[in-house]
Amino acid sequence: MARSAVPLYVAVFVALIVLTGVTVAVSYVDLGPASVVVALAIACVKAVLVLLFFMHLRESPGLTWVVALGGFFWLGILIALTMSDVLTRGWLPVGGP
Amino acid sequence: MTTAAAVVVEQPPLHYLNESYGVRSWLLTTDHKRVGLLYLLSLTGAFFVGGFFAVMLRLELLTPAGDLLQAETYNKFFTMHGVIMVFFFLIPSIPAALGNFILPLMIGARDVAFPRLNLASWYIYVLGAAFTTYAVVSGGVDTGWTFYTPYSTMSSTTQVMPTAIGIFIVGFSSILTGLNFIVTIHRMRAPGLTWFRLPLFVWSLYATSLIQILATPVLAITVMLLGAERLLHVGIFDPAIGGDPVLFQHLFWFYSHPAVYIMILPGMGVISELVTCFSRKTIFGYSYVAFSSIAIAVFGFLVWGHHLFVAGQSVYAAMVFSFLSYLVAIPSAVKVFNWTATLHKGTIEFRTPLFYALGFIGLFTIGGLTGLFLAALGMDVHVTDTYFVIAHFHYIMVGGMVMAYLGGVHYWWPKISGRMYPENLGRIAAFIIFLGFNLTFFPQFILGYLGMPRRYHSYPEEFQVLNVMSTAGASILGIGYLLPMIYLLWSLRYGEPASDNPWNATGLEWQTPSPPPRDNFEHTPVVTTAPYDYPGREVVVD
Amino acid sequence: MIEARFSLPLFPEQASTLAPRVDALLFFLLGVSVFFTVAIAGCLVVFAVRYRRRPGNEVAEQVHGSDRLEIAWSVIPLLLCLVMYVWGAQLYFAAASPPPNALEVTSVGKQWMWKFQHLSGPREINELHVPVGLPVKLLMTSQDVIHSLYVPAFRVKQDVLPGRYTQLWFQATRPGTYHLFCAEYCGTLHSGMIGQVVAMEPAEFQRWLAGGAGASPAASGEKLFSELGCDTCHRADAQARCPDLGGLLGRNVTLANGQTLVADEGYVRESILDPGAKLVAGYENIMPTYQGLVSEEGVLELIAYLKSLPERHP
Amino acid sequence: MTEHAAAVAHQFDDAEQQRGAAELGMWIFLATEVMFFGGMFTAFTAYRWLYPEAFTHASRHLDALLGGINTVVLIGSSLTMVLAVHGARHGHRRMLLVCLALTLLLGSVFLGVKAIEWSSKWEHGLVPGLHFTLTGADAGRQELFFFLYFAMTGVHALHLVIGICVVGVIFALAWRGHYSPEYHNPVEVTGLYWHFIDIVWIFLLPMLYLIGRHGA
Repeated sequence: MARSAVPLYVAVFVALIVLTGVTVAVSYVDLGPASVVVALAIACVKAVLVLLFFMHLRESPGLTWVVALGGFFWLGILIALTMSDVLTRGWLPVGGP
Repeated sequence: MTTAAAVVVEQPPLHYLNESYGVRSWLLTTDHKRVGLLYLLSLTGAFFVGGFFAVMLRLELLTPAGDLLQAETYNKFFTMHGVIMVFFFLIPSIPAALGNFILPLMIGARDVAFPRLNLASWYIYVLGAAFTTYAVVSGGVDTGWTFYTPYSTMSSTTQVMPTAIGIFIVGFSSILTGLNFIVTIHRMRAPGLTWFRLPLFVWSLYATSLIQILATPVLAITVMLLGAERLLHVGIFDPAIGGDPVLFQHLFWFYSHPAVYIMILPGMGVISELVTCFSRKTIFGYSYVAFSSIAIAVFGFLVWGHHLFVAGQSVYAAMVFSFLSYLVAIPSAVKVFNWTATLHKGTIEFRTPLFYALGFIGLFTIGGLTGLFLAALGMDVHVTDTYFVIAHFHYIMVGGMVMAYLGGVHYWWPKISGRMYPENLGRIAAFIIFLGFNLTFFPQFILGYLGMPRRYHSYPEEFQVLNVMSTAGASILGIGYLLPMIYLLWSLRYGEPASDNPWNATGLEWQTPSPPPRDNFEHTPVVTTAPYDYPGREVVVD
Repeated sequence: MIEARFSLPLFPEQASTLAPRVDALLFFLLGVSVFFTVAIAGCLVVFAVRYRRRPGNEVAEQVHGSDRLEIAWSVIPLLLCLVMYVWGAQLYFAAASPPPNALEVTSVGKQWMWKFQHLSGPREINELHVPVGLPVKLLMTSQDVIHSLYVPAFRVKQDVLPGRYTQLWFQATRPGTYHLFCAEYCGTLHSGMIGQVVAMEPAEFQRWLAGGAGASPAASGEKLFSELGCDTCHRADAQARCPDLGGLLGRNVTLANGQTLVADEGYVRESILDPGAKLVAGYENIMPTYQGLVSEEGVLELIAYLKSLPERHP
Repeated sequence: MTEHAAAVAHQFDDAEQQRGAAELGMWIFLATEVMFFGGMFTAFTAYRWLYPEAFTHASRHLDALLGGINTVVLIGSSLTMVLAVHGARHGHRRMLLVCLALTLLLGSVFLGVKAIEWSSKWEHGLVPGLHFTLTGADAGRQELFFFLYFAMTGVHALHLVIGICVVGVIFALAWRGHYSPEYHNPVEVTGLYWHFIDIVWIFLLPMLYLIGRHGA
């Protein structure tokens, strides 16, 4: 039981290294606008791996999940509502046609 | 609620105030009660320094011409009034002083979860205050407490850096207090004290702490970026390289709007305690009052853009923010209705804390309703950046928060000091404050709608009569604030000794001696009943 | 003088088409507020007196709450709030959409003065003359920090930002002289950054315009256009290395990265100061930046000149 | 209160309550850290949207190879950290000490590589405000990118410095045998903090180094 966690940690480490390789390799391919999505998706997967296994979120009580997700959720609020301004500023041209 | 009543007679009884003496025993204390008092002391200092600047501002505004202070001095004074009152008085006031003292008592704990961190928070506060004091005495700062770029980074020649550092530092004090309280409320409750048996003050402190931990870091990083920009003469808010000053306002208000709820939510919690205690009634709609605190904390994060309706924000974002702003009004209204309903069919005792509570409800109602004016887009265009806004937020901050703070200080004074304050003087002071407050700030609503912009050192002559009224009110208000300060100090020596539960209130804090012993309770209390379990016929209304 | 000193106005003048509409919303909001304030304060006083502790009323009746009441006093305020929201948003959108025929005035704010320029030539400082009965649009920018142009009698206010254009429009309804304030704190003499708006009958305004000296901004812009050498590249002939600018304002432009946008004043300003930022499709990034070579007023004059150019069809 | 075990502070009833409080406290602290970095991430998102070309150009001045190497180093340090926690949990003192030492080493390597990168930015005149020599049409916007680059990597490195100091203290205490399978909260919460630093870097790598690599 005690020993069984070590291979898991090593496996997660290998997965993280592989994903790092993938994200670097993919960045040299022109995917157009999708490249941002792919890069961030890979980063999210890596972050989730670290959270679940290295930070033991997998075995943590529900409250810890709430706190961990809460942090990212609030960051989402900050980015989303700020971008609601930045993205729509040009919709009503200043000066008008 | 019950505690195991083990009567131990000691002569004289040892409590947190006399268990040890000397400066060291205070400066190195980890007792949440003593840390609370350290805060109480520093906050009172900040309040009177901030108040001094307010008095000078009002005196200057007696006449339309800027003849008492120079424009530069006036600008520094309103900036320092704002910075000191917001960051060094309002934000820490109820949570760090009263909350620190009462929270562990209320939940039957021996201390907060991290007592040393708690003391560290106070030292961080003092360090932040030291930087800000340095800024004040070394020439002052004139950017307004909002630090809008590029004025604060490229134009102002005053002490922006030390002030920014002070605010950066004091933010961590606030974060650590919030962190401490959340962990304390989650992990340190007495046996049987379930979430729905918690006093509403605890709920409101919990909601406050949520905002403190999630909003304050954004202020910290924003102030840091601002400082770097000022230092390097180039930065991300600098229009010369394509930076966007409106982005600074987004980041700033992402903290500073929720910060308004940091200030008012604990006040609301205090009012729930006062209204129930002095009408000897259970709270009307416990779960609605409790959850409205959480709702205010969460929705409070979604509305900051209503400070930017004329700032060059997109019209569409403004519409979203306006809509969300109306949503946050509802839980506040629900609280007011529930407090009012609580008084119905109570048995109301007119003690000083209740005077403050009634004052709070009335003034908060006016403050809240005028918030609806500001959330209405087309209306906000006219009244934003005028005295209407000044009046609105002083009704919330001073008419609301400071009233609740003073109400709470009086209510828990017997527990804190072991002495009663003089009741009649207390009532008179509460009445003077209510009167002075309204005379100071009500005329400012009219001034604002007439179009008098805020932060004006001189103003057109037709605004003078209303300004004179406001200044007259301020002088009454000032006397009102000095009174409690004097008689509370007086009561420390000459006040009647307080019993353990002078108000016959429910709540664990009243079931331990006044003042409480170092570890709060002789034996850890076990809770078996709902809060506000006052006697009386139970009536069920569907 | 004595009279002015002791006058006590309680309501601002209504001098624009927007003003009565904002005031109507004010009265609705006031009505709702007074109702709730009186209701709550009334309840507080009545309850406090009626249920005061006295012999015969020493024990309260314990009521734990009522879901019906809670729903009622959540939903009714919410509905009222929605009315306020829609009403306010309508006014705001109207205030943000100037009519196409609006008379254009450009404005540059700086510490601590307001500069205005009419399209037909006259320049003013801290004073703005406008005709009654015609929509007027201000295209504004700041030379240093953020300012905010505020005319209480018109119920309009808009921040003026460095590095960007913002706009504001109004239609004055009554001749007179009205306060013009800077509403965004901008430094030492913020409260001195004031002036007046003079609304005049159209005929009188025309006379005032005619009496004003100075070249029109379009003419100054044309001069600047050749002084800066813009016309060596931006020409209407086939060998031109740069886009023809006739009729550019308001046109759809396709950029090199495939995006399209409507060419507004902000776009033109950006393209002068940072030409590579939004390159037009089919052209090389060869234009140098004019950052530091042309003032904000100069940029506004160039824009006025471009607006005066006819659209040329090859 | 004498029944409390020596390692349990007076305000807690038992070790379990103490452990729960410590872990919850650290997670909450990390949530505040998310928001602290979040301010910069928001600014980055906004400007990345406003000036995509300039950000692509500026990003090409960064060394993706060094960024990649540093990512591997930091992920490696996360592995050694989690193994140290594993050692503490199960009372393997040697494993705890060796892994903490490796974590310290890898953290320092990361900072060393970072220092090399920063000094090369200085040499190339890419430090906003102090030594910025880029010219050309979008130089201003690129300066914006580098301001954010230094702010983000700088604050990240500061966190790592603090992390290294804390791990150093933990190492010293572990050396003296302070920790046991029953009491090793400081090791656990330090681990959480360390992994958080790793997560921040996981996002910084693609955002700063990898945008628009293609066609470079």
